[in-house]
Amino acid sequence: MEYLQIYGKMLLIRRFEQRVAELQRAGEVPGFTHLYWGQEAIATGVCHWLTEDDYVVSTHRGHGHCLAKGADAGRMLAEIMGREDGYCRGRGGSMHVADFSCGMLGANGIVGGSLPISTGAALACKLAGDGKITVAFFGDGAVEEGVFHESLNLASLWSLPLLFVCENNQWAISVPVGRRQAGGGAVALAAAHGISACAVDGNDAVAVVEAAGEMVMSARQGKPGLLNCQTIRWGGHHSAQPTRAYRTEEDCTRGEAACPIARLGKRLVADGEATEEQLQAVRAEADRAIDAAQRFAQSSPLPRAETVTDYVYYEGSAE
Amino acid sequence: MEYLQIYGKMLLIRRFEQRVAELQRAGEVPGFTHLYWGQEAIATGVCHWLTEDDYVVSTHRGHGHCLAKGADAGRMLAEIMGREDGYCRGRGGSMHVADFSCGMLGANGIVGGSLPISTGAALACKLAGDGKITVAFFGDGAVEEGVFHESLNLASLWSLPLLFVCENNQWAISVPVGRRQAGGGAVALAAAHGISACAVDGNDAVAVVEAAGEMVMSARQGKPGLLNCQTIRWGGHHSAQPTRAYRTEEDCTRGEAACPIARLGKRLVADGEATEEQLQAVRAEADRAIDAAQRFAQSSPLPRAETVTDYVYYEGSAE
Amino acid sequence: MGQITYAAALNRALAEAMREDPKVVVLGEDIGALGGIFTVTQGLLEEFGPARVFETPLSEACYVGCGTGLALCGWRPVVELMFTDFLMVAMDQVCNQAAKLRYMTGGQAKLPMTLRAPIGARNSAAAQHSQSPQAWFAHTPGLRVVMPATPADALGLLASAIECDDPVLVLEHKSHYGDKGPVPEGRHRVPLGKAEVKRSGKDVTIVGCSRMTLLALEAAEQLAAEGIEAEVVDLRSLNPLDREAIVGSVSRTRRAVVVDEGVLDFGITAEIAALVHGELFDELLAPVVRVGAVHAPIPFSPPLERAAVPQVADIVAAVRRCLGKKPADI
Amino acid sequence: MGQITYAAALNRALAEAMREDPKVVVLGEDIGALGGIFTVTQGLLEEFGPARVFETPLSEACYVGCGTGLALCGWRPVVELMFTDFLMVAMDQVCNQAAKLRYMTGGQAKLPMTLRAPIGARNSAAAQHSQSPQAWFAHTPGLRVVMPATPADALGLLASAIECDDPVLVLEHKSHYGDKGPVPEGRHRVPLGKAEVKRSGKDVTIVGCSRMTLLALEAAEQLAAEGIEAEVVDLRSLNPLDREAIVGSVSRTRRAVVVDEGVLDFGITAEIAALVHGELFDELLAPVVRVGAVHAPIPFSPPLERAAVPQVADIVAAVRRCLGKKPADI
Ligand SMILES: Cc1ncc(C[n+]2csc(CCOP(=O)(O)OP(=O)(O)O)c2C)c(N)n1
Ligand SMILES: Cc1ncc(C[n+]2csc(CCOP(=O)(O)OP(=O)(O)O)c2C)c(N)n1
Ligand SMILES: [Mg+2]
Ligand SMILES: [Mg+2]
Repeated sequence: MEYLQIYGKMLLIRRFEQRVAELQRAGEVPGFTHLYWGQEAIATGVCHWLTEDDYVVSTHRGHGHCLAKGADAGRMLAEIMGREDGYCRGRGGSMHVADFSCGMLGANGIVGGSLPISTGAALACKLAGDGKITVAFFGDGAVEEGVFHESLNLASLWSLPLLFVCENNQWAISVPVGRRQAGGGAVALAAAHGISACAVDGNDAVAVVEAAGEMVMSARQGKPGLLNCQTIRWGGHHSAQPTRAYRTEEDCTRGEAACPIARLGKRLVADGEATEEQLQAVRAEADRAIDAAQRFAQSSPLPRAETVTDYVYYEGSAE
Repeated sequence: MEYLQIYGKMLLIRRFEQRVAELQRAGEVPGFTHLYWGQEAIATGVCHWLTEDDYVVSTHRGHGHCLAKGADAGRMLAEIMGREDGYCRGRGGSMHVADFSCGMLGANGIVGGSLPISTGAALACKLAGDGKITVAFFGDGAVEEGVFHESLNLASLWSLPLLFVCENNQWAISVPVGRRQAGGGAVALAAAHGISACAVDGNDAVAVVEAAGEMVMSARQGKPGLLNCQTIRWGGHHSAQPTRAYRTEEDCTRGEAACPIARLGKRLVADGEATEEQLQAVRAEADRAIDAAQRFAQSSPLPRAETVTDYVYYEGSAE
Repeated sequence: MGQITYAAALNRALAEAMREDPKVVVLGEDIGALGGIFTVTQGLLEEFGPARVFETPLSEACYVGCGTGLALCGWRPVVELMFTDFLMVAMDQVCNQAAKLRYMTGGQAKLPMTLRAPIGARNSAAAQHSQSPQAWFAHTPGLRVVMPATPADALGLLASAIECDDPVLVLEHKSHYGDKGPVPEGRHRVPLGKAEVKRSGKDVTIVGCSRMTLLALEAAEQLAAEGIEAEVVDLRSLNPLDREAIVGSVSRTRRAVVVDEGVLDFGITAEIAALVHGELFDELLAPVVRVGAVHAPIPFSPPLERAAVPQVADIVAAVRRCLGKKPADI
Repeated sequence: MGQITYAAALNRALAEAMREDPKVVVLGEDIGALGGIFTVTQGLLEEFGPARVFETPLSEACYVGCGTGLALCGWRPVVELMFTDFLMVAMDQVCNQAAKLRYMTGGQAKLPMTLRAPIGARNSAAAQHSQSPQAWFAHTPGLRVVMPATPADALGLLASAIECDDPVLVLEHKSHYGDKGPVPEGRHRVPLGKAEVKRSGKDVTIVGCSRMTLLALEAAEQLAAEGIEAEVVDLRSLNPLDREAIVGSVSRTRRAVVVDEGVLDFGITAEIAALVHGELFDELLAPVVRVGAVHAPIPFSPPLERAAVPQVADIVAAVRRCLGKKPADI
């Protein structure tokens, strides 16, 4: 039953991303979007263990984290379409979507930029002393930025209730991880900082759920951890980027073969935990939810130009 | 004989720093100086293996690196006293002293700031293809800055002929390393980046020379390394800082007991490699050299105010 | 009113805020046992303990970001940078993250973080410990910037900064920490965005902030001896900028000199001069005279350091020029 | 003259420099097989190989510093930042190290490094991929700053930047990469520090750079239809700033509008306005009118993004205001 819910959440993310891609092709989504499809098991498996009071920080590829943490698909889609009813009133867009009401402190356009912020959120959790934790999602590219290292050190030194989740999809735009990193990667670096770390198959929802469960529990006891999830970037770096310019055909299609959703679905049926009909119903439900989200987003107005300097400051206006 | 020279160089650094402290008390050295006394074995032992064509980059505590690399004590002292005949014509001072003619690319006022620069110097060595290397000296505090991590990764990834030398004197101003770093420190971090690393007693000149010899040789073959030298900061963080505010009496005096110069001297005599008289002669020579340096520096004029915007640009003046 | 130092005034603001509001915490390097290299955090660790006073590793980007995270989650962090120069290592966290988060989240984020950092060329600290880059931060929407010149303003502005729900950068001047001045005994607040006329005069307005306010006051003394009555407007805040106070003063004196310790080119004085010329085009009797640091990094050697940043004599000369007096006239 | 795109012109400058001088190397993210996300480094890896084209990890501070080290040791690195916004992560290496090293070493360091970075609000890239922070860099002694508006200037300025022995920041505009324009076939250099009058006119001078030059030219077209002849001065360089060209033009037209895509407050236009007012106090017929970005981060949603940065209509309106025409007059 639990895993059927997880299946449903993953599917919701998948359908959301598919819809974003469609709407983008139709010219309804401005800018670039970095789609999360194929990586759904990670956000879903980790957030499965979180409550509304826990915090997450995210990246440029943040739709999945947002939905998994409990954000509303309609308000998210409205944001991504630049509408006034979006979570950020159209100011943020795909790369800055946030929903503070569910503890989602924001996607981030700067690779690694949210990691220092996560240490502060985690320190807030620690000071509150009520077992809350913070999860920082980031890509393998962020491992190369200095703030990754600084944040690991701080988390380790202060025993922060902070779980680092690396989504190792092997690419940063057009450069594979082997041409960007020497050494042992995120796990080895975390270990060198005294942070317990482990790797998991990020395309296997069950494996992610299990590994994350342990690490979340440790984090709640003030033991920071790092989970390195192997996964695959299905498409181009962003939705409009032709990926085959620098990737082999095989690498481009390997993702679909390893699809975490199909994999979980098969396993549920094989284990007798769900029937094909139940999965079908979940899929239909996801479609309905995304249709509703689209209707909500499309009916929301664009922000008015005169409001361009609203929300810069808490107190008073720009001047 | 070799070690007698090393003894002489260490002594020159010691006497230089003592003179700087004296001159500073006398009001002849502006600003703050971070003295290298007590750490002489490291710069001397490492630079022993370098030629004029190799590069070094340094830190706020850079006098020792400069002298060990072959800079002239007179021009250095002139710089530290803000005189026109200083290496940097009085523009730089203690924290920015540099002597490009001997490959000393500069002290640095930003902790960690010279590490990225060292990767470029090392890449230049690699591109030249003639076996030149770069050595980056830095303190244990720099290990906490993100650029340390970024620089290790780049050195490892590109197989740069770069030797990282951490001078682990256990303090960053008033905070001991254990309150700043969790995990395994510089050696563990280097290893996680795939860089071979080892620790050495930085108060033992012979140990430093031997360990550095191997690592310099590896670096010349394109294998970056990290040498973590345990040492002791004798005085306050800078020459005017009362250190006993935050350090135990024992910690303050432990340095002199471990003095690398006295230790090497004793060993040379015990091993029959030098006589007490020879050491005495070396000491007298160092005193003479420092006296001459002081005369040179004191006879140099202060820069003229009208030249304040000289040397901003290579081509033309400020505008 | 007691006389206390600028550093003690800042310390008092911190201690009072921490006593009043348990959500106020401080972060920074060497702020514990040592009490900060300029003594501003002295006694805080003893009084409030390690769950309120966080001594950080040497990683400015991370601990500024840590402050941001704390602020997003309901705390009121006050983050000390040892020198303003080191903000460059944390620039992304200050200007790209903290300053923008409220806007980027459409008003969801509330970010009551105070950053404190010392500026100024003093005592041969050289190029990487002497900068006055206030123009960068004043050019960053989302970030409030204040620059106290006196102990009383240091207390009042820092107290207001901590209470402000936006990120505020308090640029303190290294030369001032040891300076004593009168400070009100009780509760004292200086509102963000309010300049102060620190001396009245009818012949010319000198606009400045931070240390330049003090030099302007000295210059005004000297000029008074020559019969020139200069008004000194201390900006105190750069964001919000008190445009009314500036324009108000110059509309009376009809002449203005603007002084700043930052590099002159594309610096603070340009904005003030452009404002005054724009608003008082028909009233001004002479072009605004700008005084700022030379086009160079701050040099180490004392005669060069002095030549690099404005001195009292430079302000006096600028006023004379503004009044149409050639050096030969005097 | 062939017509090529701005991106192709930059690419040509790089390829020609690399052919001419074996010391020219390029560094950056995704600049190899992909050819840079804006295609500027396309073909370089194929032609010059991996010992001249260095694809870096995601660590801007480190690879900018790597460029500095290379330059100190005799190479001529050209470093690509994917977006100017990411310079904030490398601010210390750019402004505290590279820009100051020559000065701090008393002239020992020679630092022929070129940094290339795209600015500008375009296509809803939002607050962290759309900034125009040129004012920060123009305020940094030791760092040259150029901002080409056209393919020919892109070629000529980048070529000059690479040949310059000082660090030069080339701020490219994201909107321009695909724009075609005439470019001389042979050797072409645009000297650093020389503005260009891109259109002559007698009634008012519009000063701008980068994309604002193009908008100013469009505005001038529209104004011409109303009988207003605007002169358009394209700064091209901010450091060195061609003060003579600016003052020269305005001394003829006696009216000036200054436009910039950066935030208005404490931005580029302030320096230009202050300069013009200071130099032409008695000649100016009206206050300089400044046009810049609003006081906010750059928003995502298209109508807000458009409202945030100057548009042609804003420049037209500013010129009218400068000519004393109320909106109602027109
Ligand atoms: C500091 C910084 N450098 C570069 C970029 C440009 N950039 C955006 S996403 C990206 C790749 C990131 O790779 P990774 O962290 O692995 O995430 P993925 O895209 O694979 O999910 C890059 C280089 C950026 N946004 N910020
Ligand atoms: C980026 C940065 N942060 C902080 C400082 C202030 N600071 C100067 S030296 C120093 C301590 C450095 O410790 P370490 O690297 O161990 O060198 P040591 O002084 O022990 O030789 C600090 C914090 C600085 N100069 N640069
Ligand atoms: Mg990736
Ligand atoms: Mg140390």
